[in-house]
Amino acid sequence: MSMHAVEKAFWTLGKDPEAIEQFKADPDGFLRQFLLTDSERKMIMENDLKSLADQGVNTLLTLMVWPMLNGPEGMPFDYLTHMNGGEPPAMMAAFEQPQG
Amino acid sequence: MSMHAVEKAFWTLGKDPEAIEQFKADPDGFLRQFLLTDSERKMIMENDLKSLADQGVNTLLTLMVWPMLNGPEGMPFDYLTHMNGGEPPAMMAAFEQPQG
Amino acid sequence: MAEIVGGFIVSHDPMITGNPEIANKKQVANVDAAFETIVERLKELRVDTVIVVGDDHYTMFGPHCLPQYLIGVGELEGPEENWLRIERYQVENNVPLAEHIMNYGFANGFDWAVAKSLLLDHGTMIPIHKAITPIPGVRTIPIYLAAAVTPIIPMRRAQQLGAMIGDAVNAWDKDERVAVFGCGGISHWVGTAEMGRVNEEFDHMILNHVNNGDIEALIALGDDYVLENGGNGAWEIRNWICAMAAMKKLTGETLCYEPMPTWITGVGFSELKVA
Amino acid sequence: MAEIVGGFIVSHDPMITGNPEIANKKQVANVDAAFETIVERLKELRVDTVIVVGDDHYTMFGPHCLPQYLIGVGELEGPEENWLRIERYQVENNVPLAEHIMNYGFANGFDWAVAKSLLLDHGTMIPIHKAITPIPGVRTIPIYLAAAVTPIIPMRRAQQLGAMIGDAVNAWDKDERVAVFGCGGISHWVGTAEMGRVNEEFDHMILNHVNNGDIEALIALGDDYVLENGGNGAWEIRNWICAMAAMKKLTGETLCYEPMPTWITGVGFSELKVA
Ligand SMILES: [Fe+3]
Ligand SMILES: [Fe+3]
Repeated sequence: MSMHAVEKAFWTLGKDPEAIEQFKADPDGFLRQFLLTDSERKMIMENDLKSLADQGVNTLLTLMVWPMLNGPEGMPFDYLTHMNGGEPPAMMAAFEQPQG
Repeated sequence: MSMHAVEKAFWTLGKDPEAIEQFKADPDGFLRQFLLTDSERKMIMENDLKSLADQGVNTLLTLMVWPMLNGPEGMPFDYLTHMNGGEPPAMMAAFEQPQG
Repeated sequence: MAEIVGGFIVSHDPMITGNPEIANKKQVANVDAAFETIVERLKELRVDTVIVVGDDHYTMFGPHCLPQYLIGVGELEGPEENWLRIERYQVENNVPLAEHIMNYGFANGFDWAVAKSLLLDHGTMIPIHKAITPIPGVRTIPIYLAAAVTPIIPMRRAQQLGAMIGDAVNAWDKDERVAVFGCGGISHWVGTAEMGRVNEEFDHMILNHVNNGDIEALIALGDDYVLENGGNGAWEIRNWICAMAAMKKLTGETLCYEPMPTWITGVGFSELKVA
Repeated sequence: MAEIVGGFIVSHDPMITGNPEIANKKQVANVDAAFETIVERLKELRVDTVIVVGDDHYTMFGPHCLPQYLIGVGELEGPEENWLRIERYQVENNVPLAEHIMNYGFANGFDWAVAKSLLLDHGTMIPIHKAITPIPGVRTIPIYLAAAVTPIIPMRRAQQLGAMIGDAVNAWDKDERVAVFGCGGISHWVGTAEMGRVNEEFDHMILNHVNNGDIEALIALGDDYVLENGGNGAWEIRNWICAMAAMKKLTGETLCYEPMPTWITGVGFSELKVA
């Protein structure tokens, strides 16, 4: 479980706007281009970026991929809530203060 | 005249099949994406790969780009005739011998 | 003869241009003032060329080729990202000096990856755009260290690389007044559960070491300690170490420090003065 | 304990699979026989892992990041090119040993670029496909030197890198029988006006130095001499130098030499034997 293939898949999504469309149209088919294990492919299809990060995927990539897969409007709170296992992130407090 | 921008343009043509279509549809527009000098852009538009190679463009790239721009059927003789300033290349003789 | 006449520690937080309105206005103003100070100081020091040491964020270099360190010796453009509210433009390199530093490195055991054409990400482009572009005629030599994508360059090696860069500048036989930027930092957790955390104590400790010119204290922290206390983003202090080492002896002076959780980082600037 | 039990100089001419019918049939048969000999010898030597030293042809690495040398430590696939008449497939890496060699290099002043996922071009893939893939269970560690795209790695540095690779294998504490391939060469002019020229005299001289295990004689030729007499393609002998240096003392034995103008190169194979 090196996660290298996951990083390649995510990096491809980041570089190639068409790759996102392909992924959305046929997630399994898109992911089968990469040398992913079944478990890695499952985590991606289930949007479980937390587990992937826990197993070593660079979080620059999970951060980049989340809004591509889930839409930009949930950033950063929904992403961070996911990464915190469902708990709202501490940083939300900072956004609730008036910004001067 | 570093030719670095020419190499980037050629490398892009090699990597991205759509880039070739864009170049064919609008050579000047395509090339203006790159930081080419007027003289570099002119040499590319005039298909003068010999001059570009003489000025330092890697010949792996000129060899790759020629059939993209001129069609594969002229390889390697037309390419080599161009690179030899119009003279037919010595290597043609090898192809005229029976291959056993 | 070329010489390094000064240096700066410069935040490259992409929100500086990409999302200023989500942060505290006073803090944003202080950050902008720090950039203005750097611009003024570069003018006062009559700097011709800035060597900008930054790092990629898995946007420029893919998993098929991750360099430990890279120098851009040809065309430069930036930024790579379309969400920084900076329209992409050409950045002028100092090609002869960049090639000299490249060759000096090869001759001294530093096997750079080399970029003949480079599209710069925010890791160098925020500092370039805010502090160099405003001064016509000043040129940029970009250097990228592996600081955010493993395998990261050891802090010790970043220091050795920086020392070599300083030697290379000194060995350049043309007149050239050079500054170095160490970009990034300080504490930030990028993409992890802790994102938005800022460790002010850690940040002040780091800036203190910088201002003492104490590279060895920074290296002695170790990557595990830095990760634990400063987050994965704080690994970028190797960019600072590289820039500091290029200057040989120095003292630093903090231009600005702001803990900015909505910008997800401790934002620090320091001027490095040749001692 | 791991050890290097043998090595091979292997042509990676893309026409070997991509265009066999344009060449003399007897020469093609001799080339195929050389590959069969290598397969047999790898079996006899009970090789577990082959370190394959090749070079990119401006297909894998772009002008934004040209590494002096790179090691693949993760997933491998090949070939990159769709005209080699080889359907792309996965190549099995020896990840623990590759990571060990990577780290050994970092610890000894060799700052590899690193590939976590690599799509191999013909520079390693022709040798892999013809000589390794036929033997189930043998794994591949790919190493790419800058030999065809400037800045190329100095021949001396290729020798030092190879010596370090040999030391790294010897320092690996698991049982592993390792072979090295030096890929490419010999005389060929790629994309230049002289393309199709083969310099048999030069090729025999190079093979002679190889068979004498005389790395110093190869380095002493210098890149200008090699370019003039062997063409830009002959710069690939640095891949050979690297593989030879990994073996320390060796003698070589030519398996096949064919001057093949329609394949635009002198095609050479040699077995390197631990001396
Ligand atoms: Fe950063
Ligand atoms: Fe080759």
